[in-house]
Amino acid sequence: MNAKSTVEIVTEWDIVAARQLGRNEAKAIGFGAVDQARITTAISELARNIYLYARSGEVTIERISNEEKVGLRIIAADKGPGISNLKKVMEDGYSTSGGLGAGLPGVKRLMDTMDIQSHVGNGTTIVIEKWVK
Amino acid sequence: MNAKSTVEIVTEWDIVAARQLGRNEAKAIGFGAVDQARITTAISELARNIYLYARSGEVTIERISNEEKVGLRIIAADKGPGISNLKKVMEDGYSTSGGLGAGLPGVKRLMDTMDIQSHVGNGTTIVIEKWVK
Amino acid sequence: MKELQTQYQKILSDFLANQTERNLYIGQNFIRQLIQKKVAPEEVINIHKYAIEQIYPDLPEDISHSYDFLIEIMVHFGLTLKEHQSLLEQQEELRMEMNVATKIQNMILRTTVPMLNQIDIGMLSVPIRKMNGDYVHFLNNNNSVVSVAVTDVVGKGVPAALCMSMVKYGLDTLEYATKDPSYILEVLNRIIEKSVDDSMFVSMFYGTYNIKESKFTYGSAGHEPAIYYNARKNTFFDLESKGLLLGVMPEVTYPQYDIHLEDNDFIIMITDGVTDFRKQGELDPRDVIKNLALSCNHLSAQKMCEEMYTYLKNLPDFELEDDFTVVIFKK
Amino acid sequence: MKELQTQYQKILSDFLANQTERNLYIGQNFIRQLIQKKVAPEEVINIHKYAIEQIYPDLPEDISHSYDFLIEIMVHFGLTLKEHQSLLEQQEELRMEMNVATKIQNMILRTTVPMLNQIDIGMLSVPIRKMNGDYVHFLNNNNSVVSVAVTDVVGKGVPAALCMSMVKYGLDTLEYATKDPSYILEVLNRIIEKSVDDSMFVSMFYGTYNIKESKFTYGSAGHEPAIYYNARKNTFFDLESKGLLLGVMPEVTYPQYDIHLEDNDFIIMITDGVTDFRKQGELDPRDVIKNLALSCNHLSAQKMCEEMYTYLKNLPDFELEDDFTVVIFKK
Ligand SMILES: [Mn+2]
Ligand SMILES: [Mn+2]
Ligand SMILES: [Mn+2]
Ligand SMILES: [Mn+2]
Repeated sequence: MNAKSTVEIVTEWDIVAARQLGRNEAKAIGFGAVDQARITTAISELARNIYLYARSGEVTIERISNEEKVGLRIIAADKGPGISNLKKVMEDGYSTSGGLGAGLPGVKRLMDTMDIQSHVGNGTTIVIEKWVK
Repeated sequence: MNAKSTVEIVTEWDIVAARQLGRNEAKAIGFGAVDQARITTAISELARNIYLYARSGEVTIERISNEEKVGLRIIAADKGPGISNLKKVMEDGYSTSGGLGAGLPGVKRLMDTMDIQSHVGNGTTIVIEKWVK
Repeated sequence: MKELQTQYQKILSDFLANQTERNLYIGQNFIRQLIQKKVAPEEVINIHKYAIEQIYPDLPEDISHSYDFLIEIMVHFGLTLKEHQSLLEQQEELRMEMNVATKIQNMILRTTVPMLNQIDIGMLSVPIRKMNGDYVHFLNNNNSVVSVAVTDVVGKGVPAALCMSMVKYGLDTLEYATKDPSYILEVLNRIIEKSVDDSMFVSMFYGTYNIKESKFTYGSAGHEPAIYYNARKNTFFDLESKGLLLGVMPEVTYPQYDIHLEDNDFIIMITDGVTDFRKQGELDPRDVIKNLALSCNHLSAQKMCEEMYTYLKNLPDFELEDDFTVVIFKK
Repeated sequence: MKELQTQYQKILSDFLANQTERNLYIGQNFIRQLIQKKVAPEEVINIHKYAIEQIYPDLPEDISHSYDFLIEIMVHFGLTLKEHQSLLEQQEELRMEMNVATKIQNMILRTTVPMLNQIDIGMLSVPIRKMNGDYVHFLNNNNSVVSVAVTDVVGKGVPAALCMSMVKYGLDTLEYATKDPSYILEVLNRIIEKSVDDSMFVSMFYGTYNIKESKFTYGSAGHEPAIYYNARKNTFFDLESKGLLLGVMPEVTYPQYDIHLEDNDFIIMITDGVTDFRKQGELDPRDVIKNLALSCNHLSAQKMCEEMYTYLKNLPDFELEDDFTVVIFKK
């Protein structure tokens, strides 16, 4: 029974709504305080990107499970400009994060897995997952 | 009237004594909590180096002042092996700090100024200063 | 600092009063600013401690002291972060240095594709990093003989680029020598074996085309075999040659072979970066390339090169991990 | 993690109970271990929060929540630290790459100092970074003429090293040409102006010594003037020459001059890294070097070079900031 909820990202406060949803789900599944904070931060980064760079998009939060464990899958999808140089965007460095360590490499480190599908002019879909250990 | 006290570094607990002295002096002069912690950490690093690499040495803590402000000067002196490649030791990187950011570059960043005199076979003298802002 | 203190205290007390997600979001945004202003984590704990003491004047003294402990241990995190800033600056400097180095390297390895009537030549070489570890060297002497050396240094980055300079240097010195692939490979092998680091090796495919006789003579040193398409028989042939990588042992001989080219024949010379993808169903990479070449055979040699690159780059499996070089000779 | 939690709680409660410096020292040591285990700052706050809750079961709920706020904002510090670890690894890789590159570069630029009876030659070149931006090239043709080119690329690091490779190729190609400094500098200038990045320039001092006639002919392109000591007059002369840096403009002429060398005369050729220190009292750097050379004139040319380096390196003011090269011809 996979619970799944979507938040549309249009205004900056939709970012907060997506965070809230993520934190509630994370707490409900059994993530500890630190992981709740990390998942929420990851959602915040992805939603912020949608808000800043794509005209609109949505964040979907889905409970996932396999035989051994449970977890959360977050899908951030938009019809924005798309990422032209994926390799460059995933590189660490001043240019991508302003020394903050944030950006997509940062999101990848907060979660267990990250998958990016993006084409110029066709939008971006990012799927991140984290499992309760 | 420059107060000046010296702690001889022979055992690991002498490091603690040097820290204590440094913290007291820092507090007395008017350094805030964060700077007290930084000065103490710097003293700790220097004293640790003496304890680990030189047979013995001493840490001297001295109050300093000019027309505008007051501060602390710490002198860590030993008759150990000396530093052969000063440039390399002051470089950042995995080899010097094990990713901890500590080591001499770290000490330099905790304080306002640092001066090193060292010759192979003749020991090392490091002088660090910090002023109350 | 006082300003930051006041702001933080407001954000924190809002959070403690309402505990909404919005407060946390505002808090994180505030911290981002602090980090960019290079405020250290131990300073943040201190600001937090002071704010808590203001918000709860009856705070037990022990709790106050516990923050002092936290400040002390955060100093080490702060040190690591300061080292981080320093490394970022170093990284920027190095990045700029490598940019200039790449420009120079590109100039040193610049090569012009010969434009001839009797044979259509195309070339495309795309490096995987800034500096290209593949190198194509054309030689066109008085329009009677056109030669090409397709070289791949084993390794990437700066060392490979320097090694390549040595290869170009060797090829330049051999400019007026006889064009036999056997001889060229033998001499280059000796130069590289002697001059370069023991761990650097070079693969090379060397071909020389005699225009009057339409004869293509080739030899190879541990290089990805070239592909020859015979139009009349509508068949592909692999142009292999037994020959050791250049630079391994001092005395090595390299066999050479001839092909007679007829109209509509073509030869594809590549480096191993081109075949570096998984089987597409039943076809292994070289078959894919052969089919691909046939399908755009109506185009010029240069356009064929570009088509192949675009097609392969967009294959779902194809993660370009090596320098990509393709040279086509088309009669 | 449970293990870390228990240890931390013990250390923290010891501190709260006794509040000694020893507790803080133990705490900092513990944190160093955590950092090396790659524990993030937000995890440390969480551990601290849990420990505080255990030590003070009556902790007001608000204080508990205030730690949640702290955890949330520490996540960003944690992100920066993780990026740090990744950068450290990149830095390590790059460091190893540069080591290999340096080895190759050193092989490419390897030069042998000619050993002759009629003239004693010494050389010392110490790079300021891994890759040397100065280059000395000797040419000894059939022992009748000995030439030396002392080159300094404007710039450091990888780009300078690549540019130097170009210079070496140029010099090698001119190996069998006439040895006139004017001609050599003219040709090299054209090669470099054409081939290399607009922002890279090279200074060079080129000297050629005719053994039979004991005649030293020299020319210079924007290079630090050489020093000539005439034994009979016991006087020093500066060997200057008006000539533009190599690579600035395509058509440049370079004048050349002759000196007749007699027994015990010597010539010191240097790059600007050697004179890069402050005046010592009344003496400016070139005077210091002249005196220094005189004082060790009894040594061999090679030993003189080494003495000069050791002496200058230990000057209190001398912060070696550039590649250091000295070549000495001694009759
Ligand atoms: Mn390669
Ligand atoms: Mn390859
Ligand atoms: Mn230079
Ligand atoms: Mn210089």
